[in-house]
Amino acid sequence: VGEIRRFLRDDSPVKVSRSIKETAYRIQQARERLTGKLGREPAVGEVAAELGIPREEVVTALEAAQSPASIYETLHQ
Amino acid sequence: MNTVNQLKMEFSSRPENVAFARVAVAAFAAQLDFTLNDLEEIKVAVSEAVANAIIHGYGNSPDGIVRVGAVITDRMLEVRVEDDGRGIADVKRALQPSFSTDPDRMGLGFVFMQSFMDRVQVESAAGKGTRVIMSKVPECSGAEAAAARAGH
Amino acid sequence: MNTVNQLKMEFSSRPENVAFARVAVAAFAAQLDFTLNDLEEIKVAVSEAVANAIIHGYGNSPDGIVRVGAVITDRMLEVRVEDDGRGIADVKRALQPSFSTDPDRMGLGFVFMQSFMDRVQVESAAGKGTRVIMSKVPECSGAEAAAARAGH
Ligand SMILES: Nc1ncnc2c1ncn2[C@@H]1O[C@H](COP(=O)(O)OP(=O)(O)O)[C@@H](O)[C@H]1O
Ligand SMILES: Nc1ncnc2c1ncn2[C@@H]1O[C@H](COP(=O)(O)OP(=O)(O)O)[C@@H](O)[C@H]1O
Ligand SMILES: [Mg+2]
Ligand SMILES: [Mg+2]
Repeated sequence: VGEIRRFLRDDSPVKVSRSIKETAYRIQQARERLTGKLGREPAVGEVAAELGIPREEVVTALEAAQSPASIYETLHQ
Repeated sequence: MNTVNQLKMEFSSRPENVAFARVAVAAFAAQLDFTLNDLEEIKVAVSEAVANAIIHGYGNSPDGIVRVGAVITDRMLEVRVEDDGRGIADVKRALQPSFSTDPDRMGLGFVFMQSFMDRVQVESAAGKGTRVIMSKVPECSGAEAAAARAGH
Repeated sequence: MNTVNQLKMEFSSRPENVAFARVAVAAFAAQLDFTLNDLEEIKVAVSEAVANAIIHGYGNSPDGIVRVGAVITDRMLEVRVEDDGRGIADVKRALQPSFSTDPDRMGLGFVFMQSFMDRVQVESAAGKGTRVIMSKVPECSGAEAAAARAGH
């Protein structure tokens, strides 16, 4: 188990790859892009699909972006 | 299709759980086609209701339990926030804009809930706890909007 | 300081709730000084346990109820994931890396839980449902790490 843990830590796709703020920024950009394209506010599922992340992660990233000083900054990447 | 997805949560009446409840309900609500703006509004409404349960219901004591339920049907989100705290003797008065029993507070919590959710119902009585039931339907969006434009 | 913050959740055994449960537990766990990496690991462990409850416990039927509890004490997060589904006849065998009762699955769920959490306990019997209890202590971080560096 120790070895697997090391393996997963070093090589996991789950590994922290992007900063939370960057994700939040990409969400805002996708939101503007889609609003232009669709002529209306996109639904959360459309934003998630555009970025290839789960809907729930869109929510936690936005929470982080809104209150940068909050604990939620540590929530999403 | 009239599927139902259900969530029930119970947590301590600690101020740090206001932020938790807000994100949890919004994450659950994200299964419906809400816009990001809708989700922000849901978060504010949930924050206000949960904060009320903690501050007014339990008088800021951390030993109470706040219950939050959420149900998703085909087209709608319903959220319930309940406490077993001191309750509200005069609900009609409590709902008035800028009414507060605490001179340091603004008395706008219920106003926010009512403006951000489609429907808000408050069940309470002195000593009997409080239940706030709120619902919201996603704005016309996605497939539906496309269908509307196509004239269906 | 031995404060306790408690969360209990119950939700339908629907696949879309795996992602919900993952972010909800992480949002709650974020009250402790976990690193980003720790929170990612907790999310994976919770996903695996909840997915097991839905897929194996309830055989993908959406009518079951999954219960997730989380407790934060001063220094530790404990998470429980429970179902009332079909249970596990031989727990020891189920815990073996790459054992799965489904030939299409990898049999690594319990391995992930064990790798990412400090402690994992599985209580189950055929027909009796399953309870997975996992705990994790934040790695030396924040104030503590600073104190350690300063030689306190
Ligand atoms: N859960 C509750 N338990 C007891 N009293 C409540 C509860 N929620 C609201 N109230 C009462 O209703 C009043 C108005 O609430 P609100 O509009 O949120 O304003 P505020 O929280 O700023 O006082 C509160 O001041 C309080 O007296
Ligand atoms: N909640 C559960 N209810 C019933 N059986 C379970 C449950 N969780 C795990 N199992 C059994 O344990 C086995 C191993 O689980 P896991 O390591 O997650 O691998 P996988 O999910 O890929 O099969 C499963 O194949 C299943 O037979
Ligand atoms: Mg208020
Ligand atoms: Mg599994």
